[in-house]
Amino acid sequence: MWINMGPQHPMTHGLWNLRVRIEGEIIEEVDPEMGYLHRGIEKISEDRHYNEVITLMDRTCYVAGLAWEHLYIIAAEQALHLEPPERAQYIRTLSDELQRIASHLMWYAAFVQDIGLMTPFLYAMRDRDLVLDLFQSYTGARMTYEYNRVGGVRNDLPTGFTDRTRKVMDWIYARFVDYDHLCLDSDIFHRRCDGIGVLSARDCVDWGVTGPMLRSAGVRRDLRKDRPYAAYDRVEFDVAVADGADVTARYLVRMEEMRQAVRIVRQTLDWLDKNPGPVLADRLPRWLGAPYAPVGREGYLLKRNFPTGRGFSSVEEPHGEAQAYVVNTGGEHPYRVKFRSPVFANIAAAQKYLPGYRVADIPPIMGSVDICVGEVDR
Amino acid sequence: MQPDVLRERLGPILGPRLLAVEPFAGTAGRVRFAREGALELFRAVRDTLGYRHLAMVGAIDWVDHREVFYVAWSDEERDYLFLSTDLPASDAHVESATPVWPAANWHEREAFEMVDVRFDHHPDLRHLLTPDEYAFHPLLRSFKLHEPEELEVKTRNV
Amino acid sequence: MTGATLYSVSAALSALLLGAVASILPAPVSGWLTSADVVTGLAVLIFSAILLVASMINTIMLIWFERKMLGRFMDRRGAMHVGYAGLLQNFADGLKLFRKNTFRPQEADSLGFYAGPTAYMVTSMILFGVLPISTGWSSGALPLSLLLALAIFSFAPLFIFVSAWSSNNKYSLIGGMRSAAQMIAYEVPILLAVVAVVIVSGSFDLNVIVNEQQNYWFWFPLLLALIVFVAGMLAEMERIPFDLPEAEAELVEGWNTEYGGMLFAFFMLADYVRALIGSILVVLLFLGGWTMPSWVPAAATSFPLAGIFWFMIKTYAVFGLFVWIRASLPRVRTDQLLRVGWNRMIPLALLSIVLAAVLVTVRCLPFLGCVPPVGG
Amino acid sequence: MAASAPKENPTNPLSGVVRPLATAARQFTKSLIRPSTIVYPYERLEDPKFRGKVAVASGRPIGVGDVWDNYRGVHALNIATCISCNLCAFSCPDICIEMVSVAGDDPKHPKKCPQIDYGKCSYCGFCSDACPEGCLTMTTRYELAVTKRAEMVYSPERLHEVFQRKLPMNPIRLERPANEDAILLDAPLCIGCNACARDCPTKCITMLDVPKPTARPGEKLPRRIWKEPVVNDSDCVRCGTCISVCPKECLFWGTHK
Repeated sequence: MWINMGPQHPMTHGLWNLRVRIEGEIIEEVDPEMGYLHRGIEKISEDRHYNEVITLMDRTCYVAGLAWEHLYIIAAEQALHLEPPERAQYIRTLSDELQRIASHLMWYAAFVQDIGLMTPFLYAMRDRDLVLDLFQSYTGARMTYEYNRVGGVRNDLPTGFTDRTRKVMDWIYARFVDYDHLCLDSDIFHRRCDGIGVLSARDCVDWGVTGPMLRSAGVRRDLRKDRPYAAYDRVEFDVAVADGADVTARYLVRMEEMRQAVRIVRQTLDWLDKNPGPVLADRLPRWLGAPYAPVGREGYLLKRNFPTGRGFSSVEEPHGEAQAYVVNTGGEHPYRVKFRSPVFANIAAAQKYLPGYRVADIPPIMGSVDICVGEVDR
Repeated sequence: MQPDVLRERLGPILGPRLLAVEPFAGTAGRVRFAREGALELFRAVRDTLGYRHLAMVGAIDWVDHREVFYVAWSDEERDYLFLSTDLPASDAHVESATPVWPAANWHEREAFEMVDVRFDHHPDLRHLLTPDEYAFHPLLRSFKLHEPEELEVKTRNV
Repeated sequence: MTGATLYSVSAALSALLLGAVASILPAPVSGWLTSADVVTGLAVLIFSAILLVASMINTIMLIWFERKMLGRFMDRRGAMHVGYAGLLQNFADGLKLFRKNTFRPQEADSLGFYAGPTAYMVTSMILFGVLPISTGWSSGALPLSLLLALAIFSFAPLFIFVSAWSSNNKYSLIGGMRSAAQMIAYEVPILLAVVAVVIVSGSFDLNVIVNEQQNYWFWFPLLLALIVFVAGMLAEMERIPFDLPEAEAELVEGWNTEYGGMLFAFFMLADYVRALIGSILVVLLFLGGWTMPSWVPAAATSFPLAGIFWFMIKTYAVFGLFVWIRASLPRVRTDQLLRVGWNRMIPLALLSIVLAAVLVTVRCLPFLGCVPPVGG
Repeated sequence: MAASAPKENPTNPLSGVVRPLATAARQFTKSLIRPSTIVYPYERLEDPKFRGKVAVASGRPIGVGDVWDNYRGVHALNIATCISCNLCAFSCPDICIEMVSVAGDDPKHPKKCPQIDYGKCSYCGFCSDACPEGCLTMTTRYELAVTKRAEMVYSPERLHEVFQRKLPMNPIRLERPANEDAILLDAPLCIGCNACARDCPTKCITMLDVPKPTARPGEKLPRRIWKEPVVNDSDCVRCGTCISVCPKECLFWGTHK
């Protein structure tokens, strides 16, 4: 029997359709159908000014907007031959890690609901709200930040921000114990999550699976360590790895990543306290600097030649490794922008890690993948 | 792995089908190859060079021709490798990478529907994001976006 | 059996009403109206009306209680806007559902689709007539009221399955099958746990069972039976952690996926009716019913509604326990649930029967006192 | 530390049930008096009483304090200082800003001010970043629910009303880049028509006389007014109006040698 789980289904966390062929309660075959949230972000980007693409990045992945901004910005800066100031690099690192906490809390909230727990959902959302408050205090928005700019970030951190962030980090760090009490110490949690959704390390690599799913299979791979970008080579942290490759292992990896993120945030805050400086490169061309140039004016670019370039960036986004490829042919719009979402590959591998388990296992398994349909469909 | 090393190791396998190896920031290099050698190159890159993880496949419409690019990652090198090939716009097809990297499956489906590049011997070449009967290829340059004014929604209340 | 009972009140009310009406009517009609049969008939009607209204209000208050309490567990407030602290929120919700169009999927079987929720609701409501609430506040001393209650209680899987099947929806069907399997699996341990109580009290009459608990409540000597009974009740009521039939993460809304409007409200309300009845059964069988703790001063025990007061306190406390469990435990899987039901619960229940037999043989427990002689 | 070994499964099912129950009960007692919820229509996070403290525990309101200073909400427009430079409209990625006339002192030449369609706006703040005079800023107002689509369009007057409410405004002003381009003139193409100077919102363009060359015999002088625009760079806001109105495309962006 084929059943359609989605596009309107509590398990999907977004708009997509998981077609499942079941025999009794056992899954025989799956066929994910994507595209319900396809907004053509790559196409729209071709018609937009380099800075204006940033507004799309927040909407590409609506739970990890700053990480996606960062991804695009690295590629765009490489394509435009620009170098951001060091303070901006640290602020981006800080933003990435705060975003990782917020995103993982969002994942935790959605995941525990998939296994029928409502209480930690609200705990996680409450604590995520504090991180969003921090975002709001320096980017000006809670979800669509529009904070990075080609060549740096929009504005410096407000006064008192670092102290507030430290307090919030202390609070959240203490809360992680409660999360573990409600899940990891629960007998039923282990009955539900141990040994399901297993995807071996070899399958992970073959199917392009990255991020916490890959690290839960025991592969120690983290772009922040392997190819440090921004200020990640100047902060100390450990890569969270677990064995088992099942749902519990993914849970452990993400919880440990949140703890490590708190650690990184504290280090960047210390650095930011000591090193004031500019946050936007001062040698920006007029049409990229702020305030923004009228982009509709043709006369401007006709009379100038800009360097062309290609930018490729890869970022350890909360969901996994994301890549961006920006082709600059000298216009004020990028010629082609291509994004690779980690969740895209993680869902594509569903035919490897779902069959053989039960229908009731689908929510925890797909919940442990941490799906953000916005970045799959783009 | 430096571009010249790449050239040394891939040259004997591909011969004239290896067009160029250029340096490309953020990756080990950009390998440009002729499409006839696609499958051999993929095998060599995966098995000989150790780039076991395929990160993405994409395509660019350069109006006169189309470019298909592959990005692979090696755990040993801790680096990306960028492969690209040019296809004539009139006859844009290339061998599918799915036998080598299963991960290419969805990426190639997306490139197929968006930029109209066909992948030979792909196990399941359907549209991924757009409906099956959708007759356009949105990421071609000839596909123009509407002006916002044209999309103005008329409602009863306004 | 002192003071007014619910039936005596309604009989008096009925006599008063009929007398008033008869006084303004001509002789033959008034004579017929005041005849004993008519008075009794109206008294029964009034009795059931009062019972219905009281149980409905209690059910709705139970929903409010759960919402507020669950809110505190989750560090939020629950319903806040309609009425004081959201007291009237559920009435507003009910009104909204009542105004909604009830639609039927095209391919659904009409008879089963409408009859299922109605029968589910009705069988659940009937139970209130069977359960004694306080001394004299029942519809009569049925010698086998416990068996009757459990029998009616276990009608539910049938109607759930009927409505699920006739919805013609795959999720509904899976949910219905799960529901039937789960309820049947947990009927057995529940009945076995009840047998332990029956052995100790020596009767199937709920009134007698409560009266047997004058000296000490059964929860402590029959702790094992209580645990089995509560776990089984959780499964019967389909509450977390055993709410697989409507596990919203995988089955949307389980067997009531296709229901909307008032039919959905029937299911929702009947679920809470069953929750209330489950709590009442726990109180009656294990927590001494309307008997009061020994530290309550004698003056307070003779207060007219004291029995009902204590009964309600206990019922809501038991339901609070269910809410607490719901707030802290995840949902188990079907196969695990069934395995626990057949492999763990039934042996535990059998063990509790043995313990009950031992208790009856020993008759007296240290610190607690003695069981009255069987049948007394 | 790196590889967080999986915790031992609670072998005892009893403790595996008791720990979660205890955690939930602890939270229950904490939030019995005052849960963390802020009852939104009656209490607001931007209220001063929630400011300036990191009060996150249950029983006290959540708030990180001062989070509203940079908030990007509904725009406030000061019509009096608006110079109609169009920069906001040009910088808008969603094309939701339109320059419309407002009633002013001079009925013949009505002033153009931005009108914002909040049905399209993404609150990115590019417009307020681009505004050279700081007259278009974003406030902390975020409630926009209306019943008709047309009410989502805020006319300049409505934006001015928001300004008059004196809501907290986004204080961020971006520095101009040191090497920004200036307006340059391709002198041989200029016909001295005065269009740029007439339309310049800051009036930083002055038309200076250029000497009329004497025509050599047989040479035909171009028909033009013998004036050339000179841009005062310190006053120029780089809006590009002059470039767009120039009939001969003789003005362009560039850097001074």
